Amino acid sequence: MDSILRYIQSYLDPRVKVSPGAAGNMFWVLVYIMLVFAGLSVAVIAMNWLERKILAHMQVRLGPMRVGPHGLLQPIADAIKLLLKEDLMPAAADSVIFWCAPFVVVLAAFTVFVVVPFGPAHAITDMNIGILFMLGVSSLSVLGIVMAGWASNSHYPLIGALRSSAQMVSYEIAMGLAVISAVLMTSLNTSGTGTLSMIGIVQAQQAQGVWFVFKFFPLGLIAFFIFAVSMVAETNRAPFDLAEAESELTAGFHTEYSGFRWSLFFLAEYSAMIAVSSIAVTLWLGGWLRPFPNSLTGNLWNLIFSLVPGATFLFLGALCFFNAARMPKHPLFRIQTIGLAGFGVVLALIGLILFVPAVSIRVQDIFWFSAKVAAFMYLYIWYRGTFPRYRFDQLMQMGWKVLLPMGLGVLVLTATAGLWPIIEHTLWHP
Amino acid sequence: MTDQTTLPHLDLDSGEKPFLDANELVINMGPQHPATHGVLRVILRLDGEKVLGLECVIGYLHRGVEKIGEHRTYTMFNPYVDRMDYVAAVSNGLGYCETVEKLLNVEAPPRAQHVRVILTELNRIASHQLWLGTHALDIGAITPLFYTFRDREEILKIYEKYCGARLTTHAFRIGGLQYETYLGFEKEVKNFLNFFRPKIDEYEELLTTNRIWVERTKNVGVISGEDCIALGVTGPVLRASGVKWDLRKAQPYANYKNFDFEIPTGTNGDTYDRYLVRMVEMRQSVRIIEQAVDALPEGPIMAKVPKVMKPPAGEVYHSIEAPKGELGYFIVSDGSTQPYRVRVRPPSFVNLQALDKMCRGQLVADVIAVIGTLDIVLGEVDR
Amino acid sequence: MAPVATPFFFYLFAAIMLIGGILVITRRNPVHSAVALIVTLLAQASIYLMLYAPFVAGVQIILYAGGIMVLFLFVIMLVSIDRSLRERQFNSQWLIGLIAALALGGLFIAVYLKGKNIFPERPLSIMESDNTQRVATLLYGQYMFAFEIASLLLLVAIIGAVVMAKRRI
Amino acid sequence: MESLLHISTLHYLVLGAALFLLGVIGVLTRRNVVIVLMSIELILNAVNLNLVAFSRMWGGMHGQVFAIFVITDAAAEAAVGLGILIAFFRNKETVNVDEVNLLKW
Repeated sequence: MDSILRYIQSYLDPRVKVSPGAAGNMFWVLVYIMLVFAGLSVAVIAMNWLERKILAHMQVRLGPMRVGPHGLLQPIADAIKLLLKEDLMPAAADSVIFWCAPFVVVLAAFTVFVVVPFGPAHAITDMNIGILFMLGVSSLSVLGIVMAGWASNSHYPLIGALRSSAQMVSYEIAMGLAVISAVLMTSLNTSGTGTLSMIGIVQAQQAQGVWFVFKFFPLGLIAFFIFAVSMVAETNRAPFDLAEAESELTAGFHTEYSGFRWSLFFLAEYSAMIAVSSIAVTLWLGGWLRPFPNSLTGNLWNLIFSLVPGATFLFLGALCFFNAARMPKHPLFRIQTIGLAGFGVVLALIGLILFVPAVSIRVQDIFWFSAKVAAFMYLYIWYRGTFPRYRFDQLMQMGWKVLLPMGLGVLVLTATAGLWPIIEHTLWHP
Repeated sequence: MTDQTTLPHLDLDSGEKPFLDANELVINMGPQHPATHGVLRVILRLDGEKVLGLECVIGYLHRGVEKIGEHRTYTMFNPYVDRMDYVAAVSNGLGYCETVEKLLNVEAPPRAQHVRVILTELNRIASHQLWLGTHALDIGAITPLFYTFRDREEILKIYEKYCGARLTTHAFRIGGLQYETYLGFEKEVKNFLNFFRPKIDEYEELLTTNRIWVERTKNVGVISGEDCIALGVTGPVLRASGVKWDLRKAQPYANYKNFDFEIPTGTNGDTYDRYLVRMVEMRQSVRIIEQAVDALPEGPIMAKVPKVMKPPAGEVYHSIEAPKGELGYFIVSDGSTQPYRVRVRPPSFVNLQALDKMCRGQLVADVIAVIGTLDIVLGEVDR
Repeated sequence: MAPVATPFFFYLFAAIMLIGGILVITRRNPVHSAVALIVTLLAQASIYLMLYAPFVAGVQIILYAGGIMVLFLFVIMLVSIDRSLRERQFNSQWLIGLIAALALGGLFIAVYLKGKNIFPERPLSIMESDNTQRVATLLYGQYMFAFEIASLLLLVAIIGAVVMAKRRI
Repeated sequence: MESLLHISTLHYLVLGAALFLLGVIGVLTRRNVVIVLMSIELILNAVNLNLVAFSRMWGGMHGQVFAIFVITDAAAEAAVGLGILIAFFRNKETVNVDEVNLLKW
C-alpha cells in the first residue's frame, strides 16, 4: 500500500519534468488519458455552445437563450436529445461497416491526443515520431468517412464521402509539406538532426528563442498560412465544407446517420478541429510557452504571467456576475439568475485556485496552450460567419495549384535558409 | 404493364454502360431540396459533376389563380394576385389594379400614384433583400441572410402600419388606395431610407469584394442579351446581360416618368453582374422613394370608380416592372362583373426557362447559384 | 521505455493480423476485405512499435492505412461490385494454387524447425529515442541513390496511373 | 512453454511466414483483381515484418530503411495496379483476373 502511494507520488515531485509516458508511470498515464479525454469532451461541449453564441452574435441574433441562463445548458440538452433518439439504420445498408464507421472516426480523432503536449510534463506520452503519428492517425478518419458514405448505400452520402475524402487526401499533402518545413527548423542550432517529437519541437522553439511562425520571416509565416488553410479543409469546415454543403448534398456522408452515431461524427469533427489546431499551436506558435519567454524574463515578469490564468477566470466570472445583474428582475428569471451567478462563482473559484503559486506553476502551461488553441477555434467560427463556400473544382485547384507549389517552395527555401551559413561559407571560401 | 412498373436497373449483360464510364448520370434535385427555393424539381443530367442538361418540373404549387379569376368579380380577385409572388405582393397588386383601371379607363389620382410608387419601390427593396439573403445562403455565406432579414423587417413594419398586413398586403384598390397614409408615414419612410442606405454598403462589404464570392459567381450562368430576348427573360437578368430595358423607363406607368433614376446594366451577363445590378437597383429605389416622399401631393386617394365594376367588353394587356422582371396582366372582359379570362405573365416563370441555357457545361454547385440568381418564386411560377 | 507484457501484446496483435489476413482472402465483398486489411496493417504497425521501429510504424499508418487503402476503397467504390458479388469467388485453378501455397508453407515450417538456432535472440540496445534520426541519417547518407531512384519510381507510377485511369487525356 | 512466452526473432519470422502464406493463397486462388492486389499487399507486409525483425536482430537500421523502400514500392504498385484495373474494367466491365486472357480486343 505504501509502495503504491509512493509510486503515485513519485510523479508529483516537482523535479519530474517529463510526461508520464516517458517517465514510465502507468498510473499517471491512465490518469492523464482520462483527464485529456474528459477535458476534450468538455471542450467539445463548450465549443458547441460558443460556436452557436458567437455565430449568432455575428449574425445579429441571440442564439440559444432558453435552456439555462444564456443557453448554457443547451449543449447538454442537445446531447440528451441525441442519445434518446432512435438509432436508425437503412435497410439496404451494410450493417457491419455502417456500425463501425463512426467509431473509426472518433477513435482517429481521439487517439491523436496521445501525443499533444499541453506542457513539458503534461502530455500522455512523448513519442519519437510525434508529429508523424498525429498526421497519420488523423488521416485515418478518411477511412471512417469513406466507410460511412459507402455503407449508407445511398447517393448523397456516397458523393459526399468521395468529395470529402478526395479533399482530405489532397490537402494532407500541402499540410505535410508545411509541417516538414517546421520540422526542418528544429534542426537548427543543434549539432545533429532535428526532431519529430511534439515536445522536442516546442523545446527547440524555446531554445532558438523564437516561435517558428516568425522564423526566417516570412518563410515560417507562409508555412503557417499553408497549414492554417489546409487544416480548415482537412476538417471539412466552412469555407471548405462542400462535403456537407447543405444546399447541394443535404448533409454529406452522415446523411443516413441519426441519434448516437450521428453525435459521434459531431464529436469527431470538433475534436479533429481541436487536434489540428493543437498541431498548429505546437509547431508554429510555441505550444505551451507563454508570450516572450526569453525576452521578458526575470521574477517580476514570471509573476505577472503566472497571474494571467487566474485573472482570466476571474474576468469570466465577473462577466457572469455582470450578466446575472442585468437579468430581468422577474420571479420567472430567478432560477436563471441564480444559475448564472453560480456559474460565475465556479469560474471565480477556479480563478482563485489558479492564483495559488503551486497550482499556477503546474498549470500555466496548460492554460497558455488552451488559450492559443481557443484562438484557432474562434477563427473557425469566424470563417463560418464570413465566407461563402468554395466550389469543388476551385477547392482542388487551390490545393494542388496554389498550396502545394507554395509548400514545396517554402520547404526548399527553408532548407536553404537553414543551411545558409554553410552555403555562404563555401561560396566565399571555395 | 409489368414492364412499365419494374424499375429501370443497371443491366450489365445487355451492354448498358456501367457507372464508371457512364456518360450520363441522372440526379433528381427537389422538389424537397434546400436549395431550390420552394418546390422546384430539377432533373439534372450529369457527366461526373458537369451538367449536360436539365429539365425543370413545375406545378407542385399550382393553385389555379388564373381560373379563380374567372369566377370572382374584379374587386374580389385583387387579393388573390398577392399570393402569386408573395415576396413582392405589392407589385402584383399594382399591376393588377393598373390593368383593370386601363380597362375601366380611369386613372388613379396623383397622391395615390405617389403612394403606390413609394410602396412598390419599398417592395422592390424587400424582394431584393430576400433574394440576396437566400442567394448568399445557397452559395454558403450564411451571415447576409440575417442582415437582410433584419432590414427587411423595417419595410414590413411600414406595411403593417399602413394596411395591417406584412406579407400579402392587398395595399391597393382599383382606382386608387383604400387607406389614407397614416400619421408620420413620410417621416417613417425617410427614416427607413436613412437607416437603409448604409446597410447596402454593409451587404456589399460582406460580398462584393469577397474573393470566394467573386470566384463562385463570376462567369457562372452566363447568358447573352440576345439569348435573353429570345427566351423572353426580363428584369435584372436581362439588364445584367447589357440590355437597357426597364418598363419604368420604356413604358412609364404610375408616374415613374416624373422621377429621376438610372437603370443599371451589366456587361458579362453572369451571376456576379446580376448581383451588382440588383445592388444598384436597391440604391436607385431608395432614390425614387426619396423623390416620391418629398413630392407627395395632397388630394384625393380614390378615383371615381363604380361600386359594381362592369368594364366594357374588350381586352387589355398591361405590364409593370416587378422586382423580378416584366409582370404582365392580360384581361378579357365580356362586359359582366367578372373577367372572362385573366392571364398573368409572371417574370419568374419566363426567367426559369433560361435555367437550362445558363447551366449547360457548368458544375452542379453552379446550378444552385444560378437558381438563386434567377430569383424565382415558385408561387409565381406555378400560380 | 521498455515494452511491458511483450508476449501478451505480441500474441494479441499476431492474432489480429492473422484473422485479418484470413478475412482479406475469404470475404466476398471487396470492401470488407479492404477493412480487414486495414486492421491487419494497423496491428502490424503495433508490432513494429514492439520491434523498436517507431518510424516504420508511423510510415505504415500514414502511407499504408491512410494512403494506399483509401486508394483501394476509392477504386472499389468506382467499379461496381454488384456483379462480382454474385459470381464465383475463386478461380478454376484454386485447388492447385492452394496445394502449392501449402507446400510453400510446409517448406517454411521445415526451414524454421531446422534452422531455429540461426536466429539468435540478442538483447540489443536499440534506442527508440533516436530511431527517426538514425533512419534519416541512413536514408539521406548511405542510401541516397536508392532514395532518389525510389522517388523516380513514384513519379513513373504517378504518370502511369494517370495515363491508365484517365478516360480522355 | 518457455519458448512461447519469450518472444524471439523466430516468433516474428513465423508470423511473417504465415502472413506471406495467406497472401500467396489469396493471389493464387481469388478471381477478383482488387482482392488479388490486396493479397499482394499482404505479401509485401510479410516481407516488411521480416526486414524489421532482422533489423532488430542485428541492431542495425538497414532493415528498417529497406522496409521504407518496400512501402514506397507498394504505393507505386498499388497506384499502377489500380490504374490498370480501372482501364481494364472500363473496357471489359469485369474485375475478374481470369478473364484477362486477351492481349488485345
